[in-house]
Amino acid sequence: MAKLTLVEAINQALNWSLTHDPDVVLLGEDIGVNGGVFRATAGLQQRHGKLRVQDTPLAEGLIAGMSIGMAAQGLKPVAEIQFMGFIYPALDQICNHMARMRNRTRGRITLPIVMRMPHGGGIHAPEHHSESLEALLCHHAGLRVLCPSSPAQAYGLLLAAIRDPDPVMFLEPTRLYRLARQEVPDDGVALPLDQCHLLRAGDDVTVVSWGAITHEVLLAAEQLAAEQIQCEVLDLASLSPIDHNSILDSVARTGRLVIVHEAARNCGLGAEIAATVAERGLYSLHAPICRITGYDTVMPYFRLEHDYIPGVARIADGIRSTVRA
Amino acid sequence: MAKLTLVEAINQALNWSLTHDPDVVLLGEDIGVNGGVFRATAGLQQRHGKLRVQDTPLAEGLIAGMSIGMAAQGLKPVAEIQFMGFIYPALDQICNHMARMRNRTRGRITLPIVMRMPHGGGIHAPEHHSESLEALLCHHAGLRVLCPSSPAQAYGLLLAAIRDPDPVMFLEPTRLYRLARQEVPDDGVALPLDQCHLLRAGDDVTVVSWGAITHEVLLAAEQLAAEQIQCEVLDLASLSPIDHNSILDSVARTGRLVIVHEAARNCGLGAEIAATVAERGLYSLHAPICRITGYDTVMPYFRLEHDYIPGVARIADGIRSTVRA
Amino acid sequence: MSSVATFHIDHEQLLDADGRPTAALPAFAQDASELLHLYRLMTLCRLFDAKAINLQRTGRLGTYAPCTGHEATHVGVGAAMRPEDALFPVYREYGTQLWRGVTLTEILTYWNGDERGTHFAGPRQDFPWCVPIASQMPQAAGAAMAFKLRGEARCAVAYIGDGGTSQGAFYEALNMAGAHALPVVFIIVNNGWAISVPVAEQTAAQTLAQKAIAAGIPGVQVDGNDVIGVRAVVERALARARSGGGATVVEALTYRLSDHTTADDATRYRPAGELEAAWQREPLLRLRRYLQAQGQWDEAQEADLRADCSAQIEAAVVAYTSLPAPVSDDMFTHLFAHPPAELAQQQATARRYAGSGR
Amino acid sequence: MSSVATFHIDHEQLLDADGRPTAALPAFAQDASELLHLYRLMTLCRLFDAKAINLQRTGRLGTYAPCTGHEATHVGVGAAMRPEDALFPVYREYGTQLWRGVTLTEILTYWNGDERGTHFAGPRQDFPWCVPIASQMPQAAGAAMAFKLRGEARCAVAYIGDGGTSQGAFYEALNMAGAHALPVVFIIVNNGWAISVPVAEQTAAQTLAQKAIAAGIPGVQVDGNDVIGVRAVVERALARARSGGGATVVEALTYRLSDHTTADDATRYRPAGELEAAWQREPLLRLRRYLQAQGQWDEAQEADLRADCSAQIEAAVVAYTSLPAPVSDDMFTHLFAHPPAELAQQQATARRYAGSGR
Ligand SMILES: Cc1ncc(C[n+]2csc(CCOP(=O)(O)OP(=O)(O)O)c2C)c(N)n1
Ligand SMILES: Cc1ncc(C[n+]2csc(CCOP(=O)(O)OP(=O)(O)O)c2C)c(N)n1
Ligand SMILES: [Mg+2]
Ligand SMILES: [Mg+2]
Repeated sequence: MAKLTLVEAINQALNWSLTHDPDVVLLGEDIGVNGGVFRATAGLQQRHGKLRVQDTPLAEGLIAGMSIGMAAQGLKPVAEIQFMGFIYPALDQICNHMARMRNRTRGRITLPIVMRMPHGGGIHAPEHHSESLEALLCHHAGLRVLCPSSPAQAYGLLLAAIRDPDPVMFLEPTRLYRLARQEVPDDGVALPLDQCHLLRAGDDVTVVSWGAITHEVLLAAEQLAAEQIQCEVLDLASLSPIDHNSILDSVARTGRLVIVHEAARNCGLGAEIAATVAERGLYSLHAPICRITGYDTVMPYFRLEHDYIPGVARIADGIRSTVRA
Repeated sequence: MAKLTLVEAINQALNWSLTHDPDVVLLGEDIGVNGGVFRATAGLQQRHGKLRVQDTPLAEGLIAGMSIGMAAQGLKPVAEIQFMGFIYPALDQICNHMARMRNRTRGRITLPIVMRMPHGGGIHAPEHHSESLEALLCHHAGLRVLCPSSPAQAYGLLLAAIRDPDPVMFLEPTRLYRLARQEVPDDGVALPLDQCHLLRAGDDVTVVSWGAITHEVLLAAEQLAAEQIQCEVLDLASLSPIDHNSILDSVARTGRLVIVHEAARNCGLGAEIAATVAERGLYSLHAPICRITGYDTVMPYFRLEHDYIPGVARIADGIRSTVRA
Repeated sequence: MSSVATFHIDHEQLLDADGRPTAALPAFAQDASELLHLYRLMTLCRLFDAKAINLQRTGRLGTYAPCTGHEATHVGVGAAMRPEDALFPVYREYGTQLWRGVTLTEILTYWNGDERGTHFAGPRQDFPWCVPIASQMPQAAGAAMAFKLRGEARCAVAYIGDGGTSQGAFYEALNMAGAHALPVVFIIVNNGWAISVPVAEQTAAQTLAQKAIAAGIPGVQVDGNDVIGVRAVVERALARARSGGGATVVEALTYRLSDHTTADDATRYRPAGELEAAWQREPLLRLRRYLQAQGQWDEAQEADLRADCSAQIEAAVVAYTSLPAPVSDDMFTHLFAHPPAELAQQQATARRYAGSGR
Repeated sequence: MSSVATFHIDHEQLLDADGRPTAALPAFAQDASELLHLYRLMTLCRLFDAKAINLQRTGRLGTYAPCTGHEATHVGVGAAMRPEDALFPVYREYGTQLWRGVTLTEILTYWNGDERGTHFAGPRQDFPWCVPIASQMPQAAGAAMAFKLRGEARCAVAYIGDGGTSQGAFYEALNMAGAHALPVVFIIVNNGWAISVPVAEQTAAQTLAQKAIAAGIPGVQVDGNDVIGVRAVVERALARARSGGGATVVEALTYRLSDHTTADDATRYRPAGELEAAWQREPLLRLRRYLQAQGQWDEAQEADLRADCSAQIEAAVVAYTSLPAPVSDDMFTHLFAHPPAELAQQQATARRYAGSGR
């Protein structure tokens, strides 16, 4: 079996869905002939036709709004927002309608929509191409938010997202698109939703992260293992809902919690995780919770992006201090 | 001196600013002849003319974008978004530009803008008229976010916001617009930014909230005082940046923290406050932190809004359990 | 300089303010029973409006958006549509909705702050009321895309107000509908006002129909107080859309004879005389005059109709007021098909404190 | 039906693809030194583009958006503007920016991921590059509103691409500019493509200039490869705006002779032959032909000019590469005039880990 990159695994999941479910329709900017600016949809229009893999006019609000209209009539739109920094014009549709339509109509109108979008920085891209805005979406009830950290996860979670009868925001870590390869059988098997994934077991400290930065976290954990610090690394994968119970169970064993994310600190997802542990797991804690995050600044143009995104040294130091506290 | 309601205090601050600063310009939907749907701008167009108090076409993105263009050329726009639920079309301008322009241009272009908007529910309004979306704005560096809880605060903070050289989001609690009256001298004296306000001193538990729900919190605190539970009630007022030091100081004394807000729980501002205390004040805590918030559901149509918004009983119970934990 | 493109906007009116035909009437209008059907529903709307305003004033209904003045547009559009089409309303197009099967009880339930009002038993595919102005427009384009992809001979019909034409989403939808020749008809209800902002302050465009030119699709104006004209124009646009001809923009010129909502006071901003002048052009009167002139209507029939409408309305009010109160669980039940486990705890909390909020 | 409004769109071209005047040339074009000035800057743009692409390919620059093919539009607009006007660019209109005082070094600095490139020393009131498509448009309307409020005879000029005309913000700005007769000129650079999407898939509108009709303002097409035509049309539009006549939309028809950016590969999506055909209409050639025919230009001058441009470019590259590296403090220094106290701690952390990230 060929080993796939994360972006190829996404392509494979999209192709599987288009092939097996006639209701699935892809739409977005430059996803057709061009196959997407990251090639996530490469070859899909050729294979499935212009009606099922549609280039839209350049308007994110339109893309989200059309997805709602299509889904309400029984299709399963999988829309691409070219970069997460361009999600803003779509937020009115996503937050005021997509998240609410089932509730508003008491289940009469349901919206099986997936909104895919590249997430995060570290690829030397221009301004607005490196944003991590998951917290905005997670704050809205009625949406699921996913972020895979490996090719196999990307395949399995994207299939799950497409099959879910409710809207799912699917955040794709750009830094990982081509970072590593993995065997990903094209078996149409979806991963479960609403669960976090154990990336590494350990007893000294629980480290929670998601998306691209899980890789820096694993590198830090590797380093720390040499210092006899055993990290339990949890990959959230489901950013909303958060699998709080798994985190609480882990913290109950380790007594320490570090959260690592690339997004800005203030009102980031890390705050929700920390708050929940401070509510429901306070008595397990042997040390202050530690968040290692992007700063409360604007994501800088790329020359400084690696000063913004937490690096291995910063992560390792944070874990170290937490373990020693 | 006449006692003013909160909305009258806002009107007074706007009038003071228009009168004393020729650069101040008001814009928004229905703010002119009509004086705003809540009458916050009543009489201002008559007094200051159609150029300085402008009705715009119905487009929130336009309002925010125009404010940027106006501010960059030296004006001080004070824009009104008719209800916070209609902020979404303006978020691209607010988050991608307003929050970033000073940083992007290394201080060359600065944007002294105030975006005013009614915030929160409890007034029996139709769908989308009762939203509490402060967390979205607070997550973005480069913005200040304020939310007053009394007429005097509204006056002083709005003046401060208008005078600040950077963009300020000014959230006006609809439930308080006409709830109570207070003497508010029209003296042009601004309140300091970035500070929280002590509404009630107490030793047993720190209760943090902001906006309309401070009133339910004070009622609960009153009730609990009869049970010998003394609440220290902090009104955040500045939602971003948060005055964490004042909260930490208070928790250092009380050992207990309850946060009350109307917005949804998941990734709400309460999480940030809890997380910061779990990081920097963990050793002061004698009990788990408690968040009393709106649910992670859609803000319901109004018949159920008082089942969504934390009421006095729910708040009092939460404080009670925290004190007894 | 050479001219490379030319456009024009047409205006349609079939019945003038005095109820006199200004052109040959279309086939449906030759059939008196068809016209009576339209007139009956227009009358029901008018009387329902008065009742709803009264309910609000007496504390038995939340804020309500009246439709008085718009009946010809709303009923005309409803009559032009087929049941299998999909409607994307704003918030006051009761005439269209009633034609399609939404009930008076549902309308009242909605405006009384209860999601059950948005669960239309009748036209299941129709969208609910849409409060964020213009956001329904791309949704309608999406529905039209679904019909096109599936090869169904169905159309989407989306309403928007004059104020709504200032929102970007409006243009995005028109442009998309043009680019893909989608089966959708956009109805701009130009009632002169967006709350307090008159259309002349909203745009410099001399017609709103010409906004279609930006999208490369036809735009046409119709006298929105002329139910025959509205139905004819919309029927043509729908026939065109249904047969693959693509989208049309219809601007219906009418007037908001009421306040914006019951929370509004239009006397604060409307120039003296405008309202009175608009009453001269109102839609019921002209159709009644025409029917009377045709010998199809008389005082007795009018009285019967009004009594009949009032009875319907009273029955609806009774049904509405006897609905059991919503319960806190209603916030949770329909949020997700598969609710996250974490929500159960919150639902229990909500139940515990149900009714205790201020 | 009666027609209630008529519109037409004009097209302007003064120099055809062979460099032959198609009409009487305007006054500025009678002055050879003026035309040479335009030609020199267009050549600088062309050569700079090649250099920047080369820098990117050799790892010395980040992703870059080339301007080759657009020089006549960009330089023509720059020449039509006054220094005190305000420019709202997208991301590839270097010709306009250079005319106004932005430096080659700043352009390189920007595309190498460094905010110092957006701190224009020259036209301080001009806006920086704007990546979120169409968001610059309402900002330009706002600047125009400021000029109008202050009674200044200044104009805003905003660029937008053909793809950008699909975004709602584009229409919102046009509509506002119409409603308030704002001193702003919107330049639609129709270069045929929005990355991989051709303009025919973007919209059914036969011209993009006609989008102006939706806003009730004039729209005009110009041959965007004809610098004389562009300057003339934009000068007229600016004169109109400056004297209170309101906004204009100018559609400049040109072609993107390069990839979208250096991260793009246009051979994946462009039909065979289109690029070659477009090279026949390119802007430098026709102006050179005209100047040669007028006896104002020869091979030797061309060689001198190229050498001169190359020297300027090399000097800019040296200045750019010798800029000291940005430091982590740069993330914090310009965020607020009065930074919140909480940020100091984060700034210290950033300093501690500066350079340690991957
Ligand atoms: C995005 C958004 N902004 C503001 C509002 C508040 N609002 C409700 S109706 C209205 C005016 C709408 O006018 P128009 O489109 O002409 O429709 P009409 O009420 O006249 O039918 C406004 C500003 C809203 N509902 N949505
Ligand atoms: C809101 C937004 N969506 C998507 C993008 C990604 N993007 C960058 S340029 C571009 C195409 C722009 O085409 P056009 O407006 O024709 O300008 P051109 O590049 O041809 O000059 C796209 C889709 C973006 N920058 N902003
Ligand atoms: Mg209206
Ligand atoms: Mg283009």
